[in-house]
Amino acid sequence: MILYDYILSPDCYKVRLLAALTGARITLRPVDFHPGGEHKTAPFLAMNPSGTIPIFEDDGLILTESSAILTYLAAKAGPAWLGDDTPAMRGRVAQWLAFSQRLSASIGKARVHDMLNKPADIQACRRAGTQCLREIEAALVEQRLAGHAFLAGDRPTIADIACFPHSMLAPDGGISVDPYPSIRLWTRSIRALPGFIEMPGIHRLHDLKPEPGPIPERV
Amino acid sequence: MTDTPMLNEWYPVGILTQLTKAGRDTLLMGEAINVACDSLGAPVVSAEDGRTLPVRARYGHVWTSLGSPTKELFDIPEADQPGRRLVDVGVVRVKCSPLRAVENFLDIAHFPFVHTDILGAEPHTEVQRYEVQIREEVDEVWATKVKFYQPQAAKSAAGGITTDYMYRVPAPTVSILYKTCPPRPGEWDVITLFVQPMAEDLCQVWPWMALFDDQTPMTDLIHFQQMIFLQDRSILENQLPRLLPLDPGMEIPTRADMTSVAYRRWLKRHGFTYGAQLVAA
Amino acid sequence: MALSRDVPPQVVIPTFVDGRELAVWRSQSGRIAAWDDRCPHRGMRLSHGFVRGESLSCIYHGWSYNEAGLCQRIPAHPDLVPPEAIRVPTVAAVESDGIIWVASEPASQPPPTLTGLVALRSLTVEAPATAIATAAGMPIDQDGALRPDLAGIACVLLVQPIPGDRTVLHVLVASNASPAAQAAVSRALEDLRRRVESERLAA
Amino acid sequence: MSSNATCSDMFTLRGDLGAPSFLPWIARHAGRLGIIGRVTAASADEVSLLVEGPPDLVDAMELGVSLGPIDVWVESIKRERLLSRP
Repeated sequence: MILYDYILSPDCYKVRLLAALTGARITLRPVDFHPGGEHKTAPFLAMNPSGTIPIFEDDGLILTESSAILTYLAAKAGPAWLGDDTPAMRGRVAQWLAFSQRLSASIGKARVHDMLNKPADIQACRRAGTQCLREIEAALVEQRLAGHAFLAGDRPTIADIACFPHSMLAPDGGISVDPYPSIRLWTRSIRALPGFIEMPGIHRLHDLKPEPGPIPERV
Repeated sequence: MTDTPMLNEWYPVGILTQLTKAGRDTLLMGEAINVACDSLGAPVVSAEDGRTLPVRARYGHVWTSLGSPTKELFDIPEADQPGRRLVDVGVVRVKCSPLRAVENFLDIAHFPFVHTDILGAEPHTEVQRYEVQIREEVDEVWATKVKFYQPQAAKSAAGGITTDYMYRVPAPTVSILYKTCPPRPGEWDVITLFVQPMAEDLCQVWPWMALFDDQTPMTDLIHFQQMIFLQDRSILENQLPRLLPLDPGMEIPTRADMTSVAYRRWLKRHGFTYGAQLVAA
Repeated sequence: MALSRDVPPQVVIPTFVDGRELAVWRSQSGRIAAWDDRCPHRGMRLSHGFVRGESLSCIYHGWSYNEAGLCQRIPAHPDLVPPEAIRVPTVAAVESDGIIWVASEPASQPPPTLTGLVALRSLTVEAPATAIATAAGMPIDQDGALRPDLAGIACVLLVQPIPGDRTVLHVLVASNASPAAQAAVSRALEDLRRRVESERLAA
Repeated sequence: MSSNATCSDMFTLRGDLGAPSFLPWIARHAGRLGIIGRVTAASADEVSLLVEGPPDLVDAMELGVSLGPIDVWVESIKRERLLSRP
């Protein structure tokens, strides 16, 4: 399994994160997205005419949408991440996978505008991003009332992986995450999962590690 | 605020290999400028009022100035050393004072907490005594004999090693890091932070490197440096006050902050105050 | 200024009191503290920090402070015992009936009693408190609360004005309300917010 | 280095030190570090300062003072150890 990867891309990070959480072995092929624009070059357009990353390749299969890659990777390496197979759960997971596209189109766009100077209607992106975060917050409030800590149920699924990165990276695009207490607790639950890996802008929870004692032996 | 000493300095405003004839609009110290190239590919920088600004093409970047530079662009002799790979890392915009971006780059004590398991890791948090001076003959800030424990100094390193650093500030918004070079003992890798002040609380950062490394693919080198810098971005955007205080009366600098204090003294001495706060608050 | 349930052990959140930026956090053993949201070392926001045991540490250089705000450890100088003088300014924080209250000045009276209620959620409205009171059709009472019926349930909306003409509503509902009824209140709050904000946009 | 170590250093500051803000600033900064910082002599271009406390904090005092308030320029600080207690 090969992931054409960019270290700063939340959509690529979703795949790296799920791989880490499921223990799946994937090979990373770094793409010079910025400043090189390598994803728009002929070899990449041949694989993915839409000119986006991530691109995921396994045994002749090419997938280019992060939600599809999450679905494939979970099915292969960790079916529990798809949720249980009740119709309601399947529906909820699919709902959030589709929703995550709105996060990319709002928060994701605001972020590359503010960080990497890509053009965007920044006010419109921020408004839409705030609306998305409010919807996640409201959904999580109702999940908490039902005793569930995660978006689609009582355990983490690819729905959470799909929505988590942009929800944390919103400040990169000038969108505050301070007003959302349920999002704060939800993202903490994800960051506390065994095998969690970070990306730039999403720090690990240092509080999970005890205060270090003195260095055992000094050289 | 007009800051004459800083107006006369050189600033990075673009990557040489990415110039276009149409050019790119950007800001330099609040003034709108356009960075383009002429039909021969030479950089041209123009201001909003039509005047053509002085340019230099060096270290992978276009440099310009809004004023009349009294000094030539600083020298990085290693840039011309054969065998080095020169890496344009790309631009990252940060909502912080340009001076805060430089100060953070000069800091090693944050490595275990912000660049965890890469540039530092608990419990190896101690900052050993190092030396800082303002080199009068070149009028630059230098920090030398800086040592810090690094868990993953190189891909080949099985465990952590203590890495040697030197830091150099040759211009108010430029910092150059010299770092132990694993494949070539005795040489230093050069990693720079070129900062374009857009406003007093907004900047663009153009990292650039000159490395001895024939193994690592170019994209990996770019990604590594982008990863490091982007780990710093949330710190830089959340320091209070937004501008860099030149009076430390609301801060508690300790010996680990020697480079930061030397940098601020040097800014104060030259009146480099664009992006600085003059009183403690 | 926050619901107890939204600040479980080891969590730190940013908030405001009288326009002052605060970091409010709960230690591992459950103690609540409210401080200036700024590390005295180099000015980083402490609300980005992390809680270990009974200390809050700054994310930037790991300086850690005990619940009284006294510096305990400076990782760059591990052998140094920090003097008591290095401290973060604190404000009083108390907890009652599922709500965390802070006071920048010594409070003249204890927080209002809110028995028979359960905390539901906090939400931020892009409008001043007066606009919300108008939309709810009632004045803010002496406890700083609105007491409307939402989705047929008696609610208490504690009003916290924050900078930028915004307001945080901390919402409690009758403790016998079922989870489904509470969810209905949560949706009614979203509706209230939409009404208030669209009226402001229209004006 | 033991955690109880203290030292007494005499700082001799030279520079443009005449601003009235400086001496109160020194007292405040020493207070923020929880150490003793007593001015023993002061003129417009030279200030003598007795600093007592843990060595790391005495170092911190030197750094803070070297930057000082904006209307003061500290050109140099000479440090002389008077006393060192382990």
